[in-house]
Amino acid sequence: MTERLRQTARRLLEEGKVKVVIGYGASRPSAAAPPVFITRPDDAGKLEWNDRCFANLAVYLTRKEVKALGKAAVVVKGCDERALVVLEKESQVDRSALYVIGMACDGVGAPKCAGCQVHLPRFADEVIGEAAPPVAAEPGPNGLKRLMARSPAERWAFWNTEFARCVKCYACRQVCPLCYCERCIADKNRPVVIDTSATPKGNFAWHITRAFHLAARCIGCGECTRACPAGIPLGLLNQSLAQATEAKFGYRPGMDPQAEPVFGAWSPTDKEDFIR
Amino acid sequence: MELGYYPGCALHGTSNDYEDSVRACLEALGVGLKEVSDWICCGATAAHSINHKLSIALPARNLALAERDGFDEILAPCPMCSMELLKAADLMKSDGALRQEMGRIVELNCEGRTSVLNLIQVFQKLGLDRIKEAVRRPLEGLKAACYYGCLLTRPPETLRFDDCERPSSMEAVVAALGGATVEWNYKTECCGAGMTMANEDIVLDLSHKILTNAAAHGANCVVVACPMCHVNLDMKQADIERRYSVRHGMTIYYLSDLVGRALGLSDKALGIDRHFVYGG
Amino acid sequence: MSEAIAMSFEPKIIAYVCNWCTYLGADLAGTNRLEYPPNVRILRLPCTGRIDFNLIVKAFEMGADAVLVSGCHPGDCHYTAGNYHARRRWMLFRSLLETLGIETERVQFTWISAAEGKKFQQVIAEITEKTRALGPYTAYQGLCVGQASACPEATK
Amino acid sequence: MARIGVFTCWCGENIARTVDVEQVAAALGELPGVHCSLHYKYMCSEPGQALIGEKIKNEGLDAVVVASCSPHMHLRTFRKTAAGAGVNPYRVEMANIREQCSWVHHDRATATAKAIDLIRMSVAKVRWDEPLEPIKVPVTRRALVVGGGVAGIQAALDIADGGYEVVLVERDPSIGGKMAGLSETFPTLDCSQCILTPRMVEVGQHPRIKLYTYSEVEQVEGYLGNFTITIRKKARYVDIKSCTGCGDCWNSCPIKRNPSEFDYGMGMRPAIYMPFPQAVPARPVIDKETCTRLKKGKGCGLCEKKCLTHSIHFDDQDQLVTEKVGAVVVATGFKLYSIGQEQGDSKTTGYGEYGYGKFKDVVTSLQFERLLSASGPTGGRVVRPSDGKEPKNVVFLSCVGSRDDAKGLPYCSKICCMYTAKHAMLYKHKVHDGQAHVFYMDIRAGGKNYEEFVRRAIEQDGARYYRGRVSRIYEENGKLMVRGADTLAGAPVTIEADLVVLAAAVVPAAGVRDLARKLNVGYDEYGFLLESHPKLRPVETSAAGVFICGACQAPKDIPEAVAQASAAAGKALIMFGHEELTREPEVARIDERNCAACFTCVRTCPYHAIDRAELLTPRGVFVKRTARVNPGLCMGCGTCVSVCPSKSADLAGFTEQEIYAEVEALV
Repeated sequence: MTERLRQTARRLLEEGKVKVVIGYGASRPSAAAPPVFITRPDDAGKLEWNDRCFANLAVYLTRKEVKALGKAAVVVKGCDERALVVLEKESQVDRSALYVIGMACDGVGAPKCAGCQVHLPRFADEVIGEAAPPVAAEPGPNGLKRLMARSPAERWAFWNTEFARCVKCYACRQVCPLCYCERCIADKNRPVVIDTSATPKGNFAWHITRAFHLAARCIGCGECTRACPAGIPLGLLNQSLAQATEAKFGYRPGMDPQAEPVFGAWSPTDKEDFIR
Repeated sequence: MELGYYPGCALHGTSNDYEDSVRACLEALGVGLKEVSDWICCGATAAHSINHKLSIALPARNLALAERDGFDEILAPCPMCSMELLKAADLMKSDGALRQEMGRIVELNCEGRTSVLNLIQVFQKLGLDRIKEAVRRPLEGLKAACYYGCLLTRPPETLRFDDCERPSSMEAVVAALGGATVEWNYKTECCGAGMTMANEDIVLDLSHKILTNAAAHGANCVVVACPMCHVNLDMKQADIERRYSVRHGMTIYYLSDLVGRALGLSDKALGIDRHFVYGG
Repeated sequence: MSEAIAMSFEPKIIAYVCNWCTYLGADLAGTNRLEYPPNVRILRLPCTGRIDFNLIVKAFEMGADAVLVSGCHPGDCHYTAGNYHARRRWMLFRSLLETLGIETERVQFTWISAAEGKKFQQVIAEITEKTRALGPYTAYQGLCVGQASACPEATK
Repeated sequence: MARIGVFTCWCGENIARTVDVEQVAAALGELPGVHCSLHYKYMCSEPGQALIGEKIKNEGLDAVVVASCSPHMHLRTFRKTAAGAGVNPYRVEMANIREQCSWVHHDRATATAKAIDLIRMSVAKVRWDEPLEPIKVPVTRRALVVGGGVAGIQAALDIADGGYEVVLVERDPSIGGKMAGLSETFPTLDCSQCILTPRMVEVGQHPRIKLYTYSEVEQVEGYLGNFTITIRKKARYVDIKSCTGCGDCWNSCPIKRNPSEFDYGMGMRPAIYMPFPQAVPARPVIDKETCTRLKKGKGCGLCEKKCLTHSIHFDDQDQLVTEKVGAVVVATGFKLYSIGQEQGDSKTTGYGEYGYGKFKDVVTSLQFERLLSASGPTGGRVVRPSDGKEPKNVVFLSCVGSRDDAKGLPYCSKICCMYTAKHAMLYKHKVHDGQAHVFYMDIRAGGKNYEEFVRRAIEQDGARYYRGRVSRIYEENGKLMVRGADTLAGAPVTIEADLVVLAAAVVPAAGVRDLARKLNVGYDEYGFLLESHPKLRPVETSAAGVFICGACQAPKDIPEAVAQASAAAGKALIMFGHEELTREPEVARIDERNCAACFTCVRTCPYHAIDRAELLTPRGVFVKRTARVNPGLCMGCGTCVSVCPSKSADLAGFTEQEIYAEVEALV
């Protein structure tokens, strides 16, 4: 599959269809594959495809520096592609000005592939590799179920210890394809909505805001959990919101390009039992 | 086929001719009737005009008895009985608290699962084409005015049977028997009902109008499916003729009479000979 | 929460209310002289649509023991759909609070119309007693000991 | 640093009785930025306001907090006072220490402490309040009137006579509405054509009224003072400029037997027809459903051959035209409740038992009007539609569909009692030996000379009134047997009628819900348009610049419809009296440099006030995409602010900074 990926990249660049191909580069056996930005046809050889290609390359499509390079082609796995669907719905990516190279993915290992729902990209311009046999989406250690089984006080204590390790490096924000604001609310100072210091108060405020800004948007690609240097299971917050979104609105982000996003729309028939 | 049967006071009393007619014609159609064991009065107007709870408890007990006997369908030929039973059945299904209370009063548990059919519905259940095949003596020359009276189709939300303003289910049965029916205007007008004893003048006036309108539209007989209508139109016909010095001579048949005759049964078996107006 | 402390503890409650319905409902409670506990501080906003989830978090940061969010009944919104948008937001925000173990009994959402002065009085009385029973929200306030304020120039 | 003045009011003793105003004023005086803090018995009184003005000037204040009653009471007053003394009105806040403090808490200490807290919140907010200037919105001094009935005509004439251009859009081929079809009108019995036709002609000839007949409003964009209306001119197939209305075409048309809409089916009309003799414009229209040439595309064309001025064009198409207007007056009128079984979208079950549609001699009140009308299909002779004979007994049924919660509509249609009495009277004038019978529940004759009119119908013209309802109508040897009750006599009654007239309920005209959605105007469950306040603003709506009048708002008679029409015209003329319109400046705005262009706000805004736009350099070079608020449309709800992740959106008057300052003040 790597060879075909390289040929496609060289062809696209030679024909001038795209100005840059965003893919994965070589990496040490245990390290994650780094992103590479190929602009010359004969550099296509640098592209790699293996089970260390964790990153969700969609995140680079909204960066000014990448946009400056011109029309791009991007290598996506099934899960990454769901981010493209959300980005298109939020007018961040013009699908017609993007060449999507879909890779038939047979999993890059837990925890990312634990609840994997999309093995084969569905809206790619070109798919490399056959439909891999559906990876048995073994439920994996369902942290969320265990967390929610505990009492609220225990959960509070759990997040207190977890957030205590947060140093406000904002890696979780930088790696998320759906966090594309020019100036994040965390950087505002009139007023300071989120206390900037890495104190318990500031950390809680930040992680509540980050999770809720991804409510009904997060596609569960797991990059935030993977990128957090302090190893905080941030994905649990997004997972619980994803479950709530599906339970209450029957909506799964990034699955259906036509479906109307949850926020921004309203319906008189939304069911709830806590407002008196 | 076996059907639960709730005769009601009329069919065991003043209108036993109706019972004979119903039993005979259904037997001929292969339908056995098995009375609900230990059935009691359905309450009728006497109950619901004085005590709401009583007017539910009485039919509720009958429904409970029917459930106990294992009938999921019972025939109640008298429209007043079927209306009371249907009303009680609806309440038992919809109002849990009321169901418990009735259970305590009648000392029997009643879920209101039994469905109650009137005579026409039984014929519809058997299928008019099946009845048509069974006809041996088609009713040529019969021009019937089908009279539904007030309760057969009302109240519409409880009965849910035919169109309460312009019903046509009896006409269909008569047509299946080869008889003709007339289009007339007093199908659902009141005949005076329970006033037979209390205030005869009203009955005479209203029934007279009915008979006159039927005759005016060319009917040579009136068909009913209610013991009380039959009493007012048939038994009181002589008094009407005396009061208004007019000659009606209108034969009043029960719908089961016509079905029985068409199947070849004798007037005696159907109890027609016991009608007041009987031309033979 | 020993009985003595519970009795002397005066909960501090912040109420974010919409200007067209609940604020007028509160005024109506006033004109009808319907007395209710003084623990609530009402903050007027044009519509429940404008009530941001950060405001609820900020209220706890500022030491509130409970937060009330109230506005027009669905269908009555002066701006046609503000409360519908808000309802969707709260449906998801509440599940996030649960996941985090934040005491959701301290966040109450209601619809109060301009004609429901009585209901406003009942809601305030209820939330005050319930919060008094819950006691001060030391858990969240513990996070915020000695932190800088959001508006540097607003020196106390 | 802000120079804030805090003015605490006693409100007589409403506040002072439970709140220690001296202590409050003293406490507030120590707050940083508060330069003067005093209390006074009646802040809203003349001397109270003068005191504020004087303190502003002497102390050089630039922000004011008045601690008194609810802002709904006097915020506007104190903002005007402050503005008069040079302080920007939007740097004035009120602390509600009466309705939400002194009136509801009786313990003096806690009430005083709470009052101080509330005022500290307002001070914290006012410190960050931005000075705002009212938004100036240009006004297109033209009005659109939708609906050409008597209300639409009156509104159009008033506005045009006021000196401004009017675009009048009427769906039917001619203006005149329901009134044009009436015979004579109560209570004066003057003939409706005689009093309406001159006004119709006036509209047709008015230099400042642009008349679009056989046209409908297709789309509405824009906002108060700046609406862009797209009008669909339905294909008329006749060029009304060159046509002279000579009638050769409709006299020669072979397709004669089409039920005339204007006569509600009582008379017939050809495929090319003029609705009624006094139509304005007095020009025909071709009905494409019945004209063989238009249906088949070839053949016939007799009218085209006959037309000397070659005004007939079979290839005519619908046209879309746009008009720029500043105000909209909706006068779409009413139609009758459909008595048969089908009820369209309403959940009522109709009145099958009256046999309407089954018996030819059971007609609606508007159909009876056509029988009475001199220009009607029968030339004013009252005849039975079945056999054309003169009816000797006519039965009128009131409240068919009205005041009936079970099968019809719960409301009273207001005009039926009056026109039923008129029908009985006019019937007697035309058929001297005839007898009118009226079944009624209550007579509602509350207008000027109305009661006297009904008494006349009963006493002089011998109409027999039965207080009761009719249960059933059936046909018996050519007669209509009307079975009803006479509750006053306590007996049932049956009348052998030759003709039955049903006074059907009044419901809004068809399609009014779609029009209301286009104009962002509310409507109730029956489709009547929602006025913004039933008593104080009966002709205004929640959509600024859109006014309503006539039966589209609720059932009403001609005098009220005309009065409301003039009121609506008045409101439009008020708007046109200004060069520019000012709007409350508390609207949203977006920091276009910071906006990530996710456009969630665009989807959220209930007023479609936020558009997708592009940020350009002064020389027009594209920088980035952004969302942009149209201050004219934004109503200031602020929902966009809370759905904006990066908080690029903010709401003037309730900015993030101001609100967080208030929350902070509560520590």
